[in-house]
Amino acid sequence: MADDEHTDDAARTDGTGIVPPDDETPTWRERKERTTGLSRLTYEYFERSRREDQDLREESDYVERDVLAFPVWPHELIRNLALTSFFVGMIFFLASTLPPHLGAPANPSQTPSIILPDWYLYWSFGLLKLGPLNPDLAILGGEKLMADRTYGVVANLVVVGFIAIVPFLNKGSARRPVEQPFWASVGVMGVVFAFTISVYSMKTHVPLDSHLLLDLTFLVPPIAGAIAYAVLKTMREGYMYDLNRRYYKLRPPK
Amino acid sequence: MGDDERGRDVVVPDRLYKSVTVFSTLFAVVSVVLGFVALDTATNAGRAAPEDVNVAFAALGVGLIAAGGLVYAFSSRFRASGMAKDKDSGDEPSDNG
Amino acid sequence: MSVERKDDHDHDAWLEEKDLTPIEHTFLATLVWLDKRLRLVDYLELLETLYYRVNLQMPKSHTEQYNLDNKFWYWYPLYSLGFFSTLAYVVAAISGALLGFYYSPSAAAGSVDIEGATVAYSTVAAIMTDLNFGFFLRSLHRWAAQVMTAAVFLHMLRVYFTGAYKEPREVNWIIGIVLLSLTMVFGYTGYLLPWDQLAFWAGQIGVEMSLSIPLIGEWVAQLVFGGFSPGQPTLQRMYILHVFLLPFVVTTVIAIHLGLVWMQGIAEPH
Amino acid sequence: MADEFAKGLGLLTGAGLIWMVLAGWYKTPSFAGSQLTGAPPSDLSMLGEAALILLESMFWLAIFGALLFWVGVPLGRELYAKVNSE
Repeated sequence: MADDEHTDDAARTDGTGIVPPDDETPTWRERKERTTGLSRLTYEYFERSRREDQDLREESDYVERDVLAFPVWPHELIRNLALTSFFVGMIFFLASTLPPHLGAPANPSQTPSIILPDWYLYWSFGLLKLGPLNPDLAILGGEKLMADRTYGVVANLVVVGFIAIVPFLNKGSARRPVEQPFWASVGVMGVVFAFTISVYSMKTHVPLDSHLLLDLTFLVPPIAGAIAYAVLKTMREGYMYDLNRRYYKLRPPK
Repeated sequence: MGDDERGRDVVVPDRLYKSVTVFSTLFAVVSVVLGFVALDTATNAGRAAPEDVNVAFAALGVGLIAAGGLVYAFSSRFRASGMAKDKDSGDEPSDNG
Repeated sequence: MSVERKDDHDHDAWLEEKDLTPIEHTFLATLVWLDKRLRLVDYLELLETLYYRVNLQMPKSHTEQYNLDNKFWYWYPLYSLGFFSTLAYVVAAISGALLGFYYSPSAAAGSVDIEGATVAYSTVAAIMTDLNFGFFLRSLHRWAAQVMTAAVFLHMLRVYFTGAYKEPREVNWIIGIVLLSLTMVFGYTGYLLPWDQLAFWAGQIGVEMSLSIPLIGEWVAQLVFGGFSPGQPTLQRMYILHVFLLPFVVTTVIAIHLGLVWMQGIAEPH
Repeated sequence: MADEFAKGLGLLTGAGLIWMVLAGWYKTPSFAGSQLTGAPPSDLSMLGEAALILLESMFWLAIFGALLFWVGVPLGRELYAKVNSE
């Protein structure tokens, strides 16, 4: 440790005798890490793990692949196991606190006041009720091109089809919503539309005029999308930019 | 080790420290849970009228809970070498720095 | 682990030489006695070793590598939604298999003393009232299904908003849409099985939906619902779809979906 | 930014979950009628009354907790920075 060139100057008091730390000198942080209680144990664990890791790597035939992504094993899976075991606990909690309902037995002759599928099909059910939007064609003498029901099925296909082609429309390296305000606002529009169309599917239970409800169903999503776009643009220009500057330096957007 | 105002601190070997942690925690958990079970049984889950409470059983429950806590607290005085009790007293030199 | 005996610390000698109060001495001696007999610590040390083994091979995380905001971990739950829907699927599969022991998909008149109750309805009622833990079991199956559907939807939103569907992951996005649709079909077929009012009229909606498909509508209604009005054939078909066809199909598609994720890696989280 | 979002989300979902369970117990008289918003039964024990209070407070905690972290805290930071820079 001791450096001969400096030991003889030990008595200097003007401050010039201070030796700048070289690579061998432990920093204060390291010293602290190595000397006290739990942090010392941590340090020892890290050392041990580093050593064992090195041994394992040396004896392993695992070839690192050049994939620009986050490894599923062990990172993602261990993290996910920790989080999702909590979530599975939540399923048990919900199952024990809010057990499901069993209604009256099926009776074809008695139409119930509520005819609804489960909640996750509301959006599809709402699209089936879009009859009023089915255009009357002048060429066919005011007749509708297809039955209202068929129109609803087509609407479902259009929505699912649009979602399916999104990866072919939106390319590039942008990942965060702030990097792609347009597509993020399209997403917000879609989410809000899923909600409004679900509400529209329950139109007989909503205390609103059905024409007004239909208008709102199609007006609210673009408004929400526009707000999201404005917010994301502002964030991009503003403080998020500072936060991400390092990131942009590393991976400039195409 | 020594008696200061923060309580006694006994340094034990690492292996013994593990035993202390494992067994005292196990004992504490089991006896506290059993204590609550006993207390629940004695008081019919807190719904029994005061005169219906099985006093002996209730006392056993409280005693078990107290014992669990006591063992847990007592075990906290044992430390492995190198584990400082608090950050301020971590000034002692060590040979691996 | 090795069969060799680990070199044990001589605890008794240590206890003798150490300056301890009688209580401490008794306490430690008791624990040493217990430890020598139960060897619990050994098992925990196995876990400890396992932990370091696993930890050790962890490459630098994305946040470390790019020195991103260390608050990133708040977003992990959103990244675990995909795995979570798989786990909810497993929970639903297990509870569903147990329910399958007691359920019978028949629209014949049932034994329960309720007007119009079918066998299917009676078996569900029996599961809920007679079977030990049956009420919880049905609740668990139902909630696992609901939560899985919700998790799948949210997983899709996470993938959308973080741009994780972009090349080279387009195929997985489309497989994901297929899985989402199959999940909803799973939910729908399960919704019909208790054969209560809700189930019957949801079946009615389904029949009307398939009838409205141009050209092949009637054929689809016959194939999927076994007629133009819900009845025994509908229930039978929903049951077969729910417990036989869909489990195989969905499990296979999930395996492909996960396999692709495994090969391509998680789209770099930010 | 992200941590505020997560704290707000945690409050929203945590308090919302407790609210949902309690509202399912006390404010859902039947499946057919209003769910989670129905009238609570009038003959409640003291435990039930306490649960109703908890239910209400969880509802508002979910809303104002999320608002506080998503709007209040960022706004406060902005204002603070603005005041400091002047």
